[in-house]
Amino acid sequence: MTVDVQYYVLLSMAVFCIGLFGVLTRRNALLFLMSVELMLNAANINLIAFSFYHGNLTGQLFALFTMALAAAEVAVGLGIILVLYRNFRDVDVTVPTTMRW
Amino acid sequence: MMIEALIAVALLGALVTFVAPNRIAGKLAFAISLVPAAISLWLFTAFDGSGNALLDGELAFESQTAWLEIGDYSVSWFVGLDGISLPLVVLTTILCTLAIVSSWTPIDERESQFYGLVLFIEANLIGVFAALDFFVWFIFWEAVLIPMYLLIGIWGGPRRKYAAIKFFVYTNVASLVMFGSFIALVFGLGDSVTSFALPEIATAMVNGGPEGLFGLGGTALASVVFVGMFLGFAVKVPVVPFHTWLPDAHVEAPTPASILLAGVLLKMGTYALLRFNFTMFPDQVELYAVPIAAIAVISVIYGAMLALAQTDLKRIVAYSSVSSMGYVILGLVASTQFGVGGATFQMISHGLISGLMFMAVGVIYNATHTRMVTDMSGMADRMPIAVGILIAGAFGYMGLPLMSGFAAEYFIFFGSFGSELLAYSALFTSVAMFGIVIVAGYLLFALQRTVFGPYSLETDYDVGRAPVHDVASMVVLLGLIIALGVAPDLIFDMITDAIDPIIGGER
Amino acid sequence: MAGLATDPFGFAPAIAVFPLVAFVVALLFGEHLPKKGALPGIIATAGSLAISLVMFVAVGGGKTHHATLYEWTNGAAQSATGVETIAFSFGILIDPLSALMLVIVSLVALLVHVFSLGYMNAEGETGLPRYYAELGLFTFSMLAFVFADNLLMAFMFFELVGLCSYLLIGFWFRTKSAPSAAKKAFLVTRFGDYFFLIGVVAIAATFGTVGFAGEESFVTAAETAIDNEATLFGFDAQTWVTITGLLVLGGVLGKSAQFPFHTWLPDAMEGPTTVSALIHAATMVAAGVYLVARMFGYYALSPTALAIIAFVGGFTALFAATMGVVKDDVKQVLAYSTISQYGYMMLGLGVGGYVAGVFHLMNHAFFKALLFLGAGAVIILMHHEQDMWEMGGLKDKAPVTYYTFLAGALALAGIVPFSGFWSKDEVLFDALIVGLEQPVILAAYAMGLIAVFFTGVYTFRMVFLTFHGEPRSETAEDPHPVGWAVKAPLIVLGVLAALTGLVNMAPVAHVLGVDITFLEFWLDGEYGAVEGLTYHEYSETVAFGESYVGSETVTMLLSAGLSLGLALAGAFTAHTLYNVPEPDRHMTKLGGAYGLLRRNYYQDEYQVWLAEGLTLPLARAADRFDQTVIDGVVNGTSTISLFGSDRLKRIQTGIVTNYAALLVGGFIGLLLVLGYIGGWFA
Amino acid sequence: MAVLELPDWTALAPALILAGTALVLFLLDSINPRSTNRSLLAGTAVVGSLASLAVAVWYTAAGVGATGIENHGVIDIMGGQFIVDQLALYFMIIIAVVTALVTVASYDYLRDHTYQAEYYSLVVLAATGMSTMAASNSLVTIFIALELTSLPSYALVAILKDNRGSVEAGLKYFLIGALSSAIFVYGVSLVYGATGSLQLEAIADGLGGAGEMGGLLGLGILMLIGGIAFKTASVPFHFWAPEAYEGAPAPISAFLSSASKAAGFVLAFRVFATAFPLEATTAIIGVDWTLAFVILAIVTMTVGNFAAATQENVKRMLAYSSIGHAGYVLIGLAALSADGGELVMGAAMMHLLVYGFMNTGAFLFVGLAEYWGVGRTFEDYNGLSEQAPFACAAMAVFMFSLAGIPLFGGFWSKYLLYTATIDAAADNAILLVLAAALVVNSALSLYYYSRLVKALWIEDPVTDRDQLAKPTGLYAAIIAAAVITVLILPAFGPIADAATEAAAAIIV
Repeated sequence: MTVDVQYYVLLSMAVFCIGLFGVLTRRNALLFLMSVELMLNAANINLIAFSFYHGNLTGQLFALFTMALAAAEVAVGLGIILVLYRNFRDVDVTVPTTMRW
Repeated sequence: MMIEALIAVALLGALVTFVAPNRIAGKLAFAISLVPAAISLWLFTAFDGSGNALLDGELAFESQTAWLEIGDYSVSWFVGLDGISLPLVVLTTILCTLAIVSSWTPIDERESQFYGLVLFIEANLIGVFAALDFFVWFIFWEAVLIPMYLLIGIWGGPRRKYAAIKFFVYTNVASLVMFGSFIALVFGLGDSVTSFALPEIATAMVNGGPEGLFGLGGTALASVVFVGMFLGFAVKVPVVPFHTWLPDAHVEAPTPASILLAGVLLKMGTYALLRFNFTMFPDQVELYAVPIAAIAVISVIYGAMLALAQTDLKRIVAYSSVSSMGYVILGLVASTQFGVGGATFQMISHGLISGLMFMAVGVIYNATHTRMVTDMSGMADRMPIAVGILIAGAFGYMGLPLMSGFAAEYFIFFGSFGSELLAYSALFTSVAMFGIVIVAGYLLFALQRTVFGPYSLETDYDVGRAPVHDVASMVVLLGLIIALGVAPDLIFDMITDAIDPIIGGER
Repeated sequence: MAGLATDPFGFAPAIAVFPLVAFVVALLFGEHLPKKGALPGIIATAGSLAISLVMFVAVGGGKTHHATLYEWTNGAAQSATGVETIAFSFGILIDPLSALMLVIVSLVALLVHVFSLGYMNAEGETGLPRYYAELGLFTFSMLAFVFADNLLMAFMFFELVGLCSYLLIGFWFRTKSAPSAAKKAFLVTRFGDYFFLIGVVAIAATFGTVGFAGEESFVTAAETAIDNEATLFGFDAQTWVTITGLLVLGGVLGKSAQFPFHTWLPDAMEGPTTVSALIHAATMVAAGVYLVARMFGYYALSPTALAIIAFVGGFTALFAATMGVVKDDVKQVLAYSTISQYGYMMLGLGVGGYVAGVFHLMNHAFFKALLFLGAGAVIILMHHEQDMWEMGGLKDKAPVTYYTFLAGALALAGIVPFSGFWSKDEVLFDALIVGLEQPVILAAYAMGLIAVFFTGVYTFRMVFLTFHGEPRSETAEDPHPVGWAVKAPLIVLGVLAALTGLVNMAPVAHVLGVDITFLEFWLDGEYGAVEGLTYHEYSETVAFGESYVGSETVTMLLSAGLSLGLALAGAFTAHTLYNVPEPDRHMTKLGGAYGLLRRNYYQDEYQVWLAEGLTLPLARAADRFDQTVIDGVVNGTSTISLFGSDRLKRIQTGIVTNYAALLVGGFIGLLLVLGYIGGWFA
Repeated sequence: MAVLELPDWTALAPALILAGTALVLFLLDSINPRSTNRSLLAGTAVVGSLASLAVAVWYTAAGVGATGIENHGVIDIMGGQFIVDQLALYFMIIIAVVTALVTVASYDYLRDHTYQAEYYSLVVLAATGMSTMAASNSLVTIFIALELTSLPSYALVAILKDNRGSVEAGLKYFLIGALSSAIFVYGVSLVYGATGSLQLEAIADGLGGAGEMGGLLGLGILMLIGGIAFKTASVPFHFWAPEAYEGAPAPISAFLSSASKAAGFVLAFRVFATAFPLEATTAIIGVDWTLAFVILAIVTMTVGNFAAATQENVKRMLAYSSIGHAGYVLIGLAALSADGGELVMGAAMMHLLVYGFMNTGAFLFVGLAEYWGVGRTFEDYNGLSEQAPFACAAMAVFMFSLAGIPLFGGFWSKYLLYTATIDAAADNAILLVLAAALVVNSALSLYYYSRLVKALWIEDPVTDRDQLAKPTGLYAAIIAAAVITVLILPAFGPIADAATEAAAAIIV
């Protein structure tokens, strides 16, 4: 038995919004990163679902790329968070405000 | 190719001077500037054009080469001279040379940069008057602002920064408005034009005009564009109420910059008005004649009144320029041979006379380090010759017969008094003519306070005779002023020949 | 040059060119020349005089000259009378009138140059080259103005003489008063010239020509226009001619110092007395009147204009004469008398008395020049003291000065047989006969008549205070001697002042019935004239009716007797009041009037107020408005945009989560807009 | 030699060369991480970028990607995942040029920096990503190229590890970047859902079948716009830009603000011109997507210019001005109309090219100032012209050119954008607002650009400095940029043609 595609879409949207909510509310850099991961995964859900829906593998393939690049992104992100901590003694993203206006 | 030569010499000269050592820069620039002056005088004698450059007249020294394609329109390097632009080119080259000479005394820092910029401005000014393609013209038109901005800003007086940036932004904004309107016009003309060559556009305008754009009908568009361009140029001229940048710029600018500013830059505005608004929009001129004449008259009287209230010699001359430019507008809107011709003549004449005035004021300033009427008196006692020339210049400004100023003003008055196009022409003219009384008022007042009476000076400098080179350059100008006053036909024939097609059409 | 034999007029331009050359020479080399440039001036003016006399003779011989020298410019005219093209040129018109005037001007100029040797050089003035250069320039301009053949040329040189007057009044520029007087003189006359220029432009734009004489003259054009009942600039031709005529008259009133533009002339006495003699008595001030005579044909077309001219003339004559009565400075007295005398000429011309006007112009030129030079001599005697109350008793110490001055005084007062009497009497006679028809003119005549009395008073008051009685100061005790350069011109002018009246003794002619009114014949083209510029043609045009008390002769003798009587009465009054050992000012007798007259009827006050009390504050207000409102708007625009910028950049708070929020917010906003339009939420 | 014989994949040579250079630099890095042989490292990078430039120019000249008999036609690679046409080559040129200028300048800028090699390799790697982006023809490759550009960029911005500004900038850039890429990917997924494919032409074909998913597709497209807006620093995805440009090392700011922006725009042009043809898309999503760009353009140029007007920090002013220019370039999409529009898109491309010189030059001058250590604010720049007239003259040229004053390259492209807008406005009156905004903003920009010129040339120095050094690399880069900025004015014809053709290549 199959599930209609729009349920997947609704699910992914929910996940996306959760991630977005996290991005907007979390001050901790790591949580920020995780939320972004959520949003990316929401996209992945879509891709897989639509891949089935359209009956071609492009979506799944793209999903793989997304994961890979997400990992790379996290790697760079962690590096930056590291130097952030080194310079500001904190991983709160709202702390560094030396540049504004 | 002669025009290219003119511009090239000035440009290269600018580069050379820019890198030359400071101490020789002045003399070097002078030597270089003699070349364009000589060439332009030769052009003057060799002039073989006839008719108006925009309305298929015979161009002199024409040259055209394709440049680039913008969509359906082609832009080309297109220059040439007619009876209107040639005298202005000559005026430019002569005034630039004299301006360089008159800066030998006052300019004592970063000379090479200064003289480089003066030559650079000369190149662009020549370009403005010689260009016959809109983009070529516009590029030179805008490029003039940069050196002038720096001249005022670097070598100017105490409030130079404010004055410079005000001048720069104000005039640039005006250019933007004008540019916008003109582009709209060109698109409005639709398929009837295929290039930005001004003659082509002018011809298209005169027979037919635009088809319309943005849902505006042809006439409506033309009217809107006319207003837009008039406003754009009005700032440059300047006419009241867009004049407030002028006194600031003049007062702060160093003498040579003032000479060029009043002598040539203001003429850019009136020249553009003549070339664009009054050549391309015969119907709109007719439509807006009365308001424009009103603006002109207001400029004349109001400008003169402002001059009357000043105590700074440069401010006086600056405001009187506003007044004189008002005459030009009046002559243009009259759309008669003597009116438009007189207006053009006034451009030249005022260029010479205001140049002379600023030179004389500059000489006095160099000696006294003040321009305040209240700070000095009896200067005639110390620098008789310079003062004598100053007085001569002042009377030239007042329109003394046998000097160019009178010829110009008389032509304008005569041309506008009986204008059939302008309603109430006699009334407008009579009111505007009252300017000749006010001008006498403030100039004589200034003379009485500064050059006559017992000698006294607030600033502690010992005033001696004016330097020979300054006197010499002033004498040259005075000579030209008198020559044109005695024999206006030296240029007036050529001018009227060029403006006849403009007024010839349906009036 | 065989030119002189065949056509003397070939040399006409030289009349003006000589002084121009003198101007250049004096300006450039004056410092190095003996007499500091006086000699070029004298030679040049002598030359001009010579050629002028040749012209005079030639005209007497029936020839006239009208030629265009040089075309200034030409072009399309928008004339209301349908003339297609117009040419502005410099031309020479030598007819009886201009020939006469040329002689007068060049003669007086020569004499003044000579006199200057004594008055300026001998007194060790500095800046003499400037002085003589300006004198030369003036003579050039004046002579060119005189033989101008068109209105524009006339205007040009009219302005130039104004410039010279400005420069010469301000000759002693190191003082405070002289420059101010010069400024005033130029401004007031400029104000008149403003109307003049409008007139010139209007006439040119109306008739498409500015010529004085011939078929292409604007006079002829005006006549035709009136005959065709054309409509010009929305008026019928008659009115328009009047309007333009009055506009030109503005310049005339300014130059000839007629009410209300008379205020500059007394101040102009700040200049050297020689200048006052040449410019502010004999020639430049005459330019206005001369212009009216020159284009008399035009005014003749408009009775209204004529009546106004006559009335202004008559009024000014009286008005100025009364002020002359109370002045202490000898030059001031002469200045007001000059104003008053030109009033007479205006009166004469206004009533159509073309001959009378010109006659008085000529006589006045001589006797007023004489009086001024005489005053100059007195000033030398008195070591540059000008207050008559410091003088007295100079009669015996300087006989030449005294008797010549006396001749001038008699002429001025109009005592028979001196020149002034004949011309003034003729003016009054013409005014009277027209006045009997026209009440306005009659009023003008009355004023002119009363003025005769005051003329007598101030003239002889001057004579008595200066020369008679006891010396009232030690300088008057032993005056500074004067040289031949001073005396010679005085004598020449003295003779002329005594005799020139004899050229037109109308009453005598009438009584004896002999043709001795030579000037009238001269101006009437008996000897030679340009078509249309003759007395009788003018008289035909003038629309005034005339009538007489009894017969013409009776009227003539009556008016002559009347004026002579009044003059004598005035002289006698002066005699009783001032020809006493210890004269006093008699302020009390005059009472309030005294103050009023001393203050010149507050004319200067209100004019100064117009300039400084009204115009200047207005200008200041305009300036304030300009600085605050207009410039305020300009600066305000930039201020506002910068303020906006300062606010706008605050959205960049620096806190990254805010960025995320704003980013998402913006995105959602965009989504809503597009989604709404695209109907995605349906 | 003729391009004909070469296999298709070589068409990607400009990108591949950059990739190779990056690898070489990695190699050098691994051999000696502490190497401070600046000439070697910088040299390699410069040579690589110049080689890439040379090849790209040669291809363009040889007619690779150009249609027509004598040319080689558009070249598809990997079944249309990549495509090399004039558009791709045009932007490869821009990117290579900027990379070259930046690497040359970095030679001096990084003189006492510890990890030279990693810096250069990262720069070249990012350049590779951009170059690839120019040729990417499928959302997959586009996304990869995007990340390939972004990740090194994050690192580069934060590369001054002990500089709080640099780190803060890196953080903000990264966070916003991550968020944007997430949105972008989600958009991709939606588009995929609606059309069933990721290859651009295929998407265009698939549009027909997306009937009932119009809303989803619209949202997807909007999200793609978001991703692009981030790369091009357009409002509201611009918030990272001011800080990133201000905090990053000046050459990196130059690199990001010029090359990265250009890459973002080529993306936008290709995706929207190829995958979402106007009528077809409008038919599905019920709204003309150019409207989105109209709004973005107006808001972006306004925010950028107004915020720039009152900046005190020169670098930050340039950052905002760069946002403003993004707004100008967006006109290239905003004024696109169903019937053609290569003129307006071409104008946008010309502007990007000129911008590549004048803006890079401007930031490099700031780099020079940082190298001198004179300070960052306008006041600190006062009177620099007395010590370094030529550099300051160059800076004046950049400023006036950015302001669009004639006599410099910036004039043509800007006024072409304007004329194109007016031209298009004839059919679509809302564009008049856009044109008006352009004029108003240009007027305002005059103020702050001339303000910097004022500081350099007119103001007197507040502190008296001693003689300033003349670092060869920086000077060379700046002067070169200035000279070209001037020369572009007379030589604008070919550029205009190239850009217009490139635009015509993708506008169907």
